[in-house]
Amino acid sequence: MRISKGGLLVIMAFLTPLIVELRTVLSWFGIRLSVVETGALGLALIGAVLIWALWPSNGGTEAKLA
Amino acid sequence: MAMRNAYIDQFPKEARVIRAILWSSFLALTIGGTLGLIQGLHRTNVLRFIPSQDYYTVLTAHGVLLVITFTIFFLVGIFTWAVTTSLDRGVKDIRFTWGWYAIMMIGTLLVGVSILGGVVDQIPMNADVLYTFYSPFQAHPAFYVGFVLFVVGTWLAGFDWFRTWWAWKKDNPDERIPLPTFMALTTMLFWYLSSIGVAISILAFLLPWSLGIIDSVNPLLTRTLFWFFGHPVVYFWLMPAYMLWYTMLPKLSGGKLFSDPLARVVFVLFLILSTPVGIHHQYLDPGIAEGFKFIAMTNTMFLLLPSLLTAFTVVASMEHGARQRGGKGYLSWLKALPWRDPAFTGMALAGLMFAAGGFSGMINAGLSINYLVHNSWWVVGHFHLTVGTAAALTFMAASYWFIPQLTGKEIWNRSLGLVQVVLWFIGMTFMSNAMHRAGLFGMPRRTAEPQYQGFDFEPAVGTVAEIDAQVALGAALLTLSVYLFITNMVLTTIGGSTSDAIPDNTYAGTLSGPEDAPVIIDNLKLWTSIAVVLVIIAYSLPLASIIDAGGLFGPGIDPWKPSVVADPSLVLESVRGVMP
Amino acid sequence: MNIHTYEKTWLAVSMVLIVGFIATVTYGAVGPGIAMIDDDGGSIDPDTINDDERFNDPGVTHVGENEYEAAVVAQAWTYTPSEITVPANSTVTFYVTSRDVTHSFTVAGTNVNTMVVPGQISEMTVEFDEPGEYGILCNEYCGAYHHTMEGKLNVVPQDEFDLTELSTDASDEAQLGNQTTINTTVSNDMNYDLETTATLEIGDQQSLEQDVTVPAHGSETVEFAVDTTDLGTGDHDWTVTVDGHEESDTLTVTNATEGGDGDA
Amino acid sequence: MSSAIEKGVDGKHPTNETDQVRELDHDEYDPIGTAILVGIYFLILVALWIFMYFVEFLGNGPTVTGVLLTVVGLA
Repeated sequence: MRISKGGLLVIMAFLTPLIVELRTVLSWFGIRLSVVETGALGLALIGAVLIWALWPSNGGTEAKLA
Repeated sequence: MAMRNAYIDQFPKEARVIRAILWSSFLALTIGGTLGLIQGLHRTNVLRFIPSQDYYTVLTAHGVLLVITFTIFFLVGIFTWAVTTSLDRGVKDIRFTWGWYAIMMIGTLLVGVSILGGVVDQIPMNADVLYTFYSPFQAHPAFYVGFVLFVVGTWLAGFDWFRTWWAWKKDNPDERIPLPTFMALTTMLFWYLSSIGVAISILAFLLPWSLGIIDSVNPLLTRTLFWFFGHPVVYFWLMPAYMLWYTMLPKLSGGKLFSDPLARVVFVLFLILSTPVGIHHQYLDPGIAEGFKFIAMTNTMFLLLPSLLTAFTVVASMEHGARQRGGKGYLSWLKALPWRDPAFTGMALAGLMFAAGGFSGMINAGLSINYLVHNSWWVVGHFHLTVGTAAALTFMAASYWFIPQLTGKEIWNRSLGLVQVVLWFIGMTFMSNAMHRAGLFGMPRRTAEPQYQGFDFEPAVGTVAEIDAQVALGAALLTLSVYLFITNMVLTTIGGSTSDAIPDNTYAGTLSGPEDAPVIIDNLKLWTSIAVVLVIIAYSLPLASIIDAGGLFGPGIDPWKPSVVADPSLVLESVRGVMP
Repeated sequence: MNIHTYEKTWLAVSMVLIVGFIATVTYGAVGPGIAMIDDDGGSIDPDTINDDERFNDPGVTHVGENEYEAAVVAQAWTYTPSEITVPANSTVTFYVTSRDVTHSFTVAGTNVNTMVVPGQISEMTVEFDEPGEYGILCNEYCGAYHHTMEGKLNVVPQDEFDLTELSTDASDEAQLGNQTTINTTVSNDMNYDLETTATLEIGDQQSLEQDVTVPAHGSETVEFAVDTTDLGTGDHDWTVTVDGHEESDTLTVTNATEGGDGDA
Repeated sequence: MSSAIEKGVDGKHPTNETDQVRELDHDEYDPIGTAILVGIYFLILVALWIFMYFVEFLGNGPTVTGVLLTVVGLA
């Protein structure tokens, strides 16, 4: 764990406004995401955060060496 | 048994009153929140089980219960805690404290029953007038009497704190006013000043009019008097949240308040500037000259200053806590904050949402841009971030710290508390984001069915259906969050076990203390005088011109009782009848 | 006071922000010329609305070359008129007042928006450059059927716009051999005289024409005398056309012996 | 949970958290993280204000305007 469980929960909650607003912002650049696409993007982001958070922090140095 | 030093141990009698007050507040939150869900589902056409004309009764109750009952009960409770804790002495006479609480309760019941009359035929009353009760809508006299009693109760509560402070001052003539007491007193001072507006509106005009003593009122005058009070009241809700951010958040973060003097300056600015801004709610009103509106805008914009200063001071205090707990780096210190504590996380998330609500407030404050957003759903999105999150979420979060202080019991389930505050944040993200966006394409607030026969709304992004779905989802999550909160509070109070591990009743220390603040900052008489002068400058000419143009009692305005609900086709007939 | 340098900087930056906001709004007033609703509209006793010169016949009036006035009366839960039509490339000054409670007059999806407070007249001037169709809605709670209160604003191309209205007074029935008249009143709300031709067509048989001059903000009645002998008995559809506006109805010509006492 | 557990001395002045690792006083503490966060907030405010006023508002079709003819006439 790179972060406390409470911290992880808050980060995931904080992704909600980012994903919702990202969709609005993207539409100004002509990229229109459907609700399903936005949901998939959101899940991918949450997955990425989970992988980052659950990655063993002492394993990070080994990975760097390898 | 270890010596415990929670609030209930220090002030058992006061703890009892505050418990009763907070429970009144929580009850209002639960009912008001449930009504919010009914509205959210009705408006968005997800689920409609009440007739649309009853929507406005529900809306009136939702508004009054949440922005008046829930918030103000909570704040009189928390200010009683603040004054007694920081002065380290009890109230002068506990019977007086119970007395003003009883008056506020009677007021609440009168208002509540008269609103309920809108949907219950057996109650021969009606008050479907929304919380703004604009004339010529006329509510049952009980509504106005209840409202006045409630406000008088808050006045007496303020007197209670002032005389506790006066007694303390006699014993401590050379000491600075402790910060929490300073905050409670400055807040009360602008509350006294601003509630004069609504008192005159009700006692001189609306109540005699509803009793038939006078037969006409001037709608623009009573409306202006309402907003004389109606904007300061939002700071009345917000100041207890600010007090908690200044005095509790640094402590919960493990740090100290960055600057006590600046905190005092902020509250003095609120005292001075809260009232002469109300006309910004009337940017689109006829009968008020543009120059007066511009003055109101300038005052409003400068009122951003204390909030922007608060953002810095509070975040810096949190950062101080994080760094003392081992946090490092430019932003990595954020990880060192106590995110597992629902009291901390709830308040921090409330502050974050207030930053967003602050932005939409800046738009609302802009004079000309008001044409775009006035009375649209944008405004509803805005105040659900301010009173609905900055205040409400802070109050709920703070309860995870206060209820143990007041009961001597541990919170039933702190993890559930964390889930609850996070759920509020997510629900509010969906709901307020959608409301803001809907406002920008012109969807109005305060309407049961925002679908029209002759035209459709054209959203810039997505569809109206998507907006509706977001609001309904948000409303459901928020209501679930309220239920989780109330469940936790009930089970803590009735089922929780008395614990010795309750933390001591303390608030945050300071990095730069009151000794760094010039003595003049504690001169409440001076600041109150300046506030009065500013109010006179901002309001005397507009009020004079409104009375000059429309008369004190208006140009023969007939009362309109919303209880007389007619069939629309009959109404159309009557419309043809009055047409020339 | 012991204030940290960062916080002093933030204070200065905040002041810049506040002054910037006020400057933007000031620019809006002097640049694009945005004006706020103010007390120019004056006040009015709601009971006297029907006697008021402006509101006794609410609607659009031509006041200058490309300038129009639109008087609107709001009341629970309707606007009078409920549909407003103005030409593109025009400047329209709206005068809106309320007969009962507080309403709003809000053109959805635009910045045209005002509160309508009983006792007050909201005055606002708007330039319409492009043709378009807009909904009008009330955004201030005005009672149990508040959500049904709506109107329509049509901005039409200039060549499709006029302020001519017809109203026709004619008998439905006439006896064979008698004369009957079809009277059409043409009203003109432009501020110049309308010179045009009124045409009456009955079935395929008769076509009558009359030149008419309707004074500015006035009306003129055109009288068509119809000889029923030429028509013969039976139902005859007729149409009066003036300045592109039409009024139609049917005239039934009956036989004298069947038609009773014959004073149709 | 430890964040809420404190050992106060006089019930008035809070003391250190149990998990506090060091003590920072006013003079040695520069809230650089706070400066960054409010700086970002400032930039968001400026950008969104410009967007709202000049794109959303002024771009929103007909707007109520004043009669500026007299001003132009005088100039």
